[in-house]
Amino acid sequence: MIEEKKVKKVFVNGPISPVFVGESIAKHSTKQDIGAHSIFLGQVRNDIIDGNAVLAIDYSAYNEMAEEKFHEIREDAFQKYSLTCMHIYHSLGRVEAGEIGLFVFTSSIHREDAMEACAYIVERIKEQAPVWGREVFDDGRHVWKQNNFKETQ
Amino acid sequence: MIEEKKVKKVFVNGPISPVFVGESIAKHSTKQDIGAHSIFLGQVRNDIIDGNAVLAIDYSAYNEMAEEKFHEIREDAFQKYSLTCMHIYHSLGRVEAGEIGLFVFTSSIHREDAMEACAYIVERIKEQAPVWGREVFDDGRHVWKQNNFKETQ
Amino acid sequence: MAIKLLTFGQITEIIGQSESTVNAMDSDALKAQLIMQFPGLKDLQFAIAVNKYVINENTGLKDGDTVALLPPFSGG
Amino acid sequence: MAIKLLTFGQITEIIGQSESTVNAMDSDALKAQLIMQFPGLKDLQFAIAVNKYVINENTGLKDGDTVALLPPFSGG
Repeated sequence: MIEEKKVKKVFVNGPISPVFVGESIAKHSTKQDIGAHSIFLGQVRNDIIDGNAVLAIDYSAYNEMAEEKFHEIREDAFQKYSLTCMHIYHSLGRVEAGEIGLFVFTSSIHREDAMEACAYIVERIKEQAPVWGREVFDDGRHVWKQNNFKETQ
Repeated sequence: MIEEKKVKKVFVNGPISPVFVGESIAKHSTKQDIGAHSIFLGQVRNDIIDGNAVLAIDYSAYNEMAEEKFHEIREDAFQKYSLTCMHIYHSLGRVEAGEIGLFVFTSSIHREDAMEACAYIVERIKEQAPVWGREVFDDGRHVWKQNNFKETQ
Repeated sequence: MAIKLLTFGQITEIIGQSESTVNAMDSDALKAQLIMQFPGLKDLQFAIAVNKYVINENTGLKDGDTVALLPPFSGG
Repeated sequence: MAIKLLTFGQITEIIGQSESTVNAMDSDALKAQLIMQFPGLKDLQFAIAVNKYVINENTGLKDGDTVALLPPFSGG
């Protein structure tokens, strides 16, 4: 039960708004030992597959397992890198082309930690988080996306 | 003269606001071939040096040379990485502890390019941009900052 | 041996429901039985999680376990 | 040989002005002459840019050139 309480909420319904990203950055101005922020944003591409354009990605997840996996990734990143702050947000549901579905935000005293941790977290999510994206086409059909990833850790 | 026109404005007076970062992100929602954004933000730390806390950094630059150097870094990054977009903003003048003085923003189809280019640009700026930060202390004294950097090509 | 079976993504489309109750001694038996029932699964790559942990070898199942069939991830 | 001399950061504090006109045949002569005039420069590390390009060896100067003394950078 105590374990459960430590799990930070990662999933948000629908796209992550640029305004939310700006607000998240602003909240860190009081943490004056931070020297560097690194941010990764995953944006939905309107890829053309077999002549049809992707309109949106509809994300679904194995929520209980994903929340535990995000927690594990978070703990591992704090262990590996000297970080002041870390935030991970992932969309569920429909995210239109041009909208943002992943927001990883790391902060540290010196820039190397924030930048390396951010890349590490993104790779771990792509490789290990039980999340699926259904690419919806303009002709109504869909395909299930499949990630490419480098092996991490 | 034509050369000069291509030089994008990098310097901004005073801190870079989180709202501006959010607005910059929002502008990319129409570029639907983008799959990944990488952002680096340099925030002023309230370091304690010899018992006195840094209140702010006052940035100055050799403007004409810096603008040319930023242009060169931009061209080199576009050459080395497959990027859709790149934006660099650097503060001049006073930036308080907790405020942002550097904003590097790269976008690409696949995540590796945006992330690697962002780190590359940050290193080049720290190493090669003729910009100086005067750390102002709470007791009125100041020291001139000096960057640590890895050698980049 | 009532096992809770969860499926996701493309696998749900093949099986027709995302949650069901099945009986099986171990994960290999469950997989074989599902492929028999839903031949479409045969050509799909998927991982199996037992109680939220991905397993890499045959694993015994007991009453109340939750088994999830996980097609290749595509988050992020 | 009127050379425009620009200084920055800590060097401006030592020299007392950020822009001035000086006379020198080449960059080594200019440097020697400035260190003589402003002994505080001796202990400072700085690079020299001629017409916005950092030089790594002694460089001849001509009328109208701009020479900048650049203390270690600390942008970003």
